[in-house]
Amino acid sequence: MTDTRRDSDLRLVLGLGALALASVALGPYILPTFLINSLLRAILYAAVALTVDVLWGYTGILTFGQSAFFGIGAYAVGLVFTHMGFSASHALLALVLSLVVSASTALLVGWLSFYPGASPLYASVVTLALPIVVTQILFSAGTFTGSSSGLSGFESFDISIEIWFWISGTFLVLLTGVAWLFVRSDAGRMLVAIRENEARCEYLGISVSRLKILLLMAAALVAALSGYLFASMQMVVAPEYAGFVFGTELVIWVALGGRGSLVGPVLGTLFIDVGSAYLSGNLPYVWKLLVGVAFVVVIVAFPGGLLPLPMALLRRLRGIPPPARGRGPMLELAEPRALPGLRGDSASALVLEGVCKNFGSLRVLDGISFRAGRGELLSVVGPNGAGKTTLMRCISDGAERSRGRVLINGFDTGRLPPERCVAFGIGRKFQTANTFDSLTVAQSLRIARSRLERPWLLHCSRTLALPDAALQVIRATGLDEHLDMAVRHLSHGQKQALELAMVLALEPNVLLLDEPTAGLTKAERTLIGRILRDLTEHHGLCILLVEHDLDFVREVSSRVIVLHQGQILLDATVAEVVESELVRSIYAGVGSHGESPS
Amino acid sequence: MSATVLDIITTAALLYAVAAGLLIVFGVMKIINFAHGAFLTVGGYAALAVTHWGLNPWFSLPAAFVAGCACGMLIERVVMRPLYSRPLDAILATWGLGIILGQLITLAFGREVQFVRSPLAGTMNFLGTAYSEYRLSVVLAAAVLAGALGLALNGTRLGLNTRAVIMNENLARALGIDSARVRFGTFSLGAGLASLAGALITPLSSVDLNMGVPWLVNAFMLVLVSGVSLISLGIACLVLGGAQVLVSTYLNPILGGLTIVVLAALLLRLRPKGFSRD
Amino acid sequence: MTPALELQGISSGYGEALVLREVDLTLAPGEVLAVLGKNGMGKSTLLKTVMGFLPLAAGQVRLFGESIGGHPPHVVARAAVAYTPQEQALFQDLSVEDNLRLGLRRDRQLRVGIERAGEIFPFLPQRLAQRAGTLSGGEQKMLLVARALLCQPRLMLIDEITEGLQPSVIERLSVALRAECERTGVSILLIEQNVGFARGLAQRYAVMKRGELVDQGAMHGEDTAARIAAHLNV
Amino acid sequence: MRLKLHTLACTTVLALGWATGQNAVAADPIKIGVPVGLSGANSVVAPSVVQSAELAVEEINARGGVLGRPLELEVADDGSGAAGAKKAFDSLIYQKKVDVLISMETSAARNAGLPIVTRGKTPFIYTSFYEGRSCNKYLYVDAWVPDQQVAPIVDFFRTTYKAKTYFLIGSDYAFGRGMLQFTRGYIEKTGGKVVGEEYLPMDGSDWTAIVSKLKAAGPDALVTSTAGGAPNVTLTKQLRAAGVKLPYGNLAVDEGTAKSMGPDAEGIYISGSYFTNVDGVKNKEFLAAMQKKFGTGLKTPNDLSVPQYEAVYLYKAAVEKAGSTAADKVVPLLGQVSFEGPRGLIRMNKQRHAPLTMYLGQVQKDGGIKILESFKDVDPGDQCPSLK
Repeated sequence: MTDTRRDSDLRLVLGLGALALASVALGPYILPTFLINSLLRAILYAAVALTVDVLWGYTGILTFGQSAFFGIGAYAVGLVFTHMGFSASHALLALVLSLVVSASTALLVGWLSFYPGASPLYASVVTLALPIVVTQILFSAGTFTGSSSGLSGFESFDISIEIWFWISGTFLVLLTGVAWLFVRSDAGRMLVAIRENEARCEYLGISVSRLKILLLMAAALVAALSGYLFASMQMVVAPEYAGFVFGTELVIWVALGGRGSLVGPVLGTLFIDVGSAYLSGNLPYVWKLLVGVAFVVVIVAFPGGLLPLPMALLRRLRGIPPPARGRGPMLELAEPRALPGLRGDSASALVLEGVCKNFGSLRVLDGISFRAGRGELLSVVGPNGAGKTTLMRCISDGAERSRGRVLINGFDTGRLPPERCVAFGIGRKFQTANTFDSLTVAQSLRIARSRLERPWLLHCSRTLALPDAALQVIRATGLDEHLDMAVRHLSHGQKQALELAMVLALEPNVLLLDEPTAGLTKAERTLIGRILRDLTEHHGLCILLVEHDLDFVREVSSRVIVLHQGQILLDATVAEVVESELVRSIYAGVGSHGESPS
Repeated sequence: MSATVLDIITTAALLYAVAAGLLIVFGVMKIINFAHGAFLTVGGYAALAVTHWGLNPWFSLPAAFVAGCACGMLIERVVMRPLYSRPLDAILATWGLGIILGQLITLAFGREVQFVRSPLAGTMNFLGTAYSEYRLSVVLAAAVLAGALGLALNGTRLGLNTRAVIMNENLARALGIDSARVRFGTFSLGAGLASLAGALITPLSSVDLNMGVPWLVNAFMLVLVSGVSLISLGIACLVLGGAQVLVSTYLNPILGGLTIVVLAALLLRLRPKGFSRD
Repeated sequence: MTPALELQGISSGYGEALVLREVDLTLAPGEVLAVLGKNGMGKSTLLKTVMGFLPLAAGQVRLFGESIGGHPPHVVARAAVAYTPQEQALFQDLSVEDNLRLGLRRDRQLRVGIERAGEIFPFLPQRLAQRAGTLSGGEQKMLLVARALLCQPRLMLIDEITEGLQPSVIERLSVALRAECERTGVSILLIEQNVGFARGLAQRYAVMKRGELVDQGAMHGEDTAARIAAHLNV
Repeated sequence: MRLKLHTLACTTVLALGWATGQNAVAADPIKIGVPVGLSGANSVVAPSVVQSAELAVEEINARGGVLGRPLELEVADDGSGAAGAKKAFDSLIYQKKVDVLISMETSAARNAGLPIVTRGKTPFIYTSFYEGRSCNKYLYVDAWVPDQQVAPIVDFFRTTYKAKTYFLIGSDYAFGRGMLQFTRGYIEKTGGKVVGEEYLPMDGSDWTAIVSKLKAAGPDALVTSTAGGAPNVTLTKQLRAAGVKLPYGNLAVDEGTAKSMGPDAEGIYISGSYFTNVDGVKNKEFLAAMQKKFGTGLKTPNDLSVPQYEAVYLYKAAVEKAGSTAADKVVPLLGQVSFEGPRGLIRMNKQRHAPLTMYLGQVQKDGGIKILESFKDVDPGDQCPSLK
């Protein structure tokens, strides 16, 4: 984005925010009391709906459990004020309680839901169970929590409805603004990256589980704060505010408003909750049916929710084109730094000792051992099914091996997940281009850098600092001309180059490349070869290359390993391998159907 | 003691009956069917209608099955089919369908809590304790159900096709199996089974709009821990249902109500495959 | 004579990205055509498109003269097309027998089918109850070919069947397929990286690069070996 | 353009608000708000409550209304819970601008509504039996509390069955726990012993373990206090299926539910301030009028709907005595007026609660209730000592 465009974005947010704040300020003077009362509730519900949208619409975590955190916030108020009485210090105590309890609950739920390899369905079911457990606890605590009746009649802040309206309205406007800035910020793009390609994120050294847990905790804090305000204002708490029916209603409001748009869920919640307040009086028997039908119709026919419809219509009527794309941020050379995780005393960058991998009874890798030093470019060749890709996986993910040891820069990878192995200085490029389709080139690169440079929480940096090697790849492949283009519009070769640049942005000193030239033109291939040689010669990288193209292997490698049926058949210089008739025969099947070489 | 054993067995049988339909739909469509609770309710009201017409109470089982299948067919055609490529949306849509079905039922049958007559009143002496005849008959019904499902899935060509779609839908299609028809059949069957289970629990329960809700979440959990195998579902029902009875009996029934959910969540965290073999 | 398979300018891919671009290809009845090329060139995509797994962005697919573009895979399969995908081609948790059953539309011909499969791969009838996933890699591929032959296909689409196999197994597969060609006159579209295997089976070859067919010709021509080697950089 | 959309949204909200606000400008009739659970747990009894309120309003209007003004009902669905009640109370008080709230509700709904009642300064007559001790400046109650209901059943079990040991089963909610807590106290005060007290979550329907525990404990009598409707039915059915034939006092079953439960309900002891076959001219007239007005659509009048009927008359009396509907005048007078209704003479003069004649009944084979004993003017005890 250019400066002007970003400024105009910011101006738009500020303008909208000011307008919203003005409506909040004027509201109590022009709106009837009933509407004010209804809005007071709906505004706080909308704040919770906003958290559902960030979790579900942006990050892809379908949650039914945000109500539980709302309930925790509300009950902190109800319990403290009922049992200890109201005072300023007790109000503070309740606030601390609500935040601490909700955050620790979120931590527990996150630990349960977001372990590596957990299915999204499982996370959803855990979030469904959470409010059920919380309400059951509230029910069974008898007079302490007021059981089903909840707590009522406690003293609270002596503040008029108008002021409450201003407080909660401002809260919602600010929250929406912050959320809006957050999801568009460098850090916020990570949510989309996680939604689109968790595996790539992990191999970029991003702990997806930890991020999701942190996000859930933040969402829990916001929901608890809303609950805190709600109970302080309404002076009543009841188990249903923590219940799963409320939790699912939030999802319905978000879906109807338009998930992944922030404004949609907020408006959706306000309209539906206030509307149902009117309708439950006028149409008590059918309003639930109407909401149900509307919900299903929207899910089936308008997956984006209802907000995009009037937007598109307006756009068509006024003939405004969709926002034009500017250019990306300025590219910069990153400060050279000591390679992370590089241990001085280790002679070899990469050491494998007796690595085996079994799939059931099938042994795919069988006792692989070799060493590779810095500045070495080691090619792994062998026919399809020889176990080359499995070998890459076993090096870069500690949990993959069945047996054996892998040392990266002297660090034993143990059973560590990929994002921890990255910290030892390893980078892996996948076989097929593995990128984030709906992000731009610049955003993808920024995410690759996030392990080394903490991304901004609320805005987008105007510069993008990359290490020399990554810059070379980008410039050489012309990607610097397309920094603001969505990755899905790139050509196959450009995607491959982008992924390579992303991996290089990690500043690894051990690089795993799985067929980096597949699908590239001759010119591109030559280019990649030059870059690889440069990386080993001038940057001291250790590169492990899986490649089919023997010409390419011959051009770039310093050493070749021939893999066949899970075993190392030959570990030799390029010349030796190329001249080996055996290799030719098993590798390409061009030769005779000789006896089994093993 | 023997009462506790019988409690465990009968509870497991009820859970099995309720969860079987959900499991089948989950297996083929890879979605959790939130409308399952509503289908249970449909079964309850089918049983109610049978009572109103003055038919033999046993007749409510086939009636419920047919009613459930019919609902399932309609819903699969109209709502589920466009959502095959969007599984998370499909889950949400089934949630909305649950609301719609429930509201339509109230429009037709009213909001009151209603009752159906139990086909078996009385108790019988079993292993030294007088135990509810109907509960024991539920064990029989669940066993018949499990047997019939097992036979249908493992003994018929249609069942083989269904298992093929469960295991690898694309490969099944490449072999000439019309997976859309398998999905249609499965969803309808799942709805029918849910409805059948609804009719099965009504003599022990009331017939009202929310009768399916308490069963729903437990059934989800059981299905998630059993993968897509009817056998591991049986094991899960016995183990987790048994835990529920034990906790209710020796600790506290309120904790008992949470046992399945909490244990299943922990189990999945520690062993993501749950009770399934590998 | 109507071609067994006729592709006219087909383009297809995943989402917005096109993998195949305007591919023209004709396969005569009884002909075996090997499509060669390196990984990631769109060879598998070609078969998936013919089977109907991927939507056609442009072009026509005709099977024995009839247009099948836009038909779902099961309809294509029922027109006596046998497809052996490269990966996940068997139901690992089903028995050998059930895997064979699934190759047939009805169970009625099963017994005859198993007998015939036994003639080609004698180990199969003795291992009917075994889970397919517990067979060795080579046995799995033989089961795969047996299942494909069971439905007496008119057209076979075979995707890298030799991947990771020992030469002896490759040889057995080659023999089985050749025998079938001679017996029934089935047409085969063969995706291969193993040039030797392809040469033993196919009359013609085509080379695919980045979603386009760049070279076609007779398999046993004079300069064929050199041309293929040039294309594949081996 | 987004800006435009936002203003559009705002103006729509405004317009909507204005339009409905205008409608609510006080008109001539006196408005009675009835927030009630048309959906949710209370949906079983809510229709009967609305019917009896309709009858009272019709009768009063036929005789010229109150202070020459007709009465008008405003019914709103509170969803039987707190969130719904907030909407319903807000809507009735601020949108419909009702003069009084008269209704049967769950305790959660009542509690949620009370802050709104206080803020809106609206008199509120609560017509549902409940666990007791809900106190608010604007709140009156004309139905029973545990102090009035539990004694008849426990006394009867002690004298008739010589019951010494009791088992208590309830739903895990305020009413269930409140009732059983009081019951336990009363049993222990009168020399009995509680051998078991078990609760199931409110939406629970599987009583298996509890029934087995009950059978293992082998008490002389059983007292239950579940949520109305489904839990009550499932418990009774499962008790019967398990062959439990103990003396069975049920603190939460109403006459209509008992009737529809069929043979399973037979023999249950219930205690309340109203059954349809209560003696008295007023009750006969009331039943006849209900039958005439609603015909086949009649929902069986019960211990929730009759207090609703009487409360409308109590409010009428208070308004007429005050000569105005002004809340500050009407509220104190509600505790002074009385009305002779189907349950006898009702006066809410004991700390905002009413002394009531209580009956002990037993469900018969046909679902009807046979009255075994009656207890005159049972005092509600100390409910709200700080309110007069």
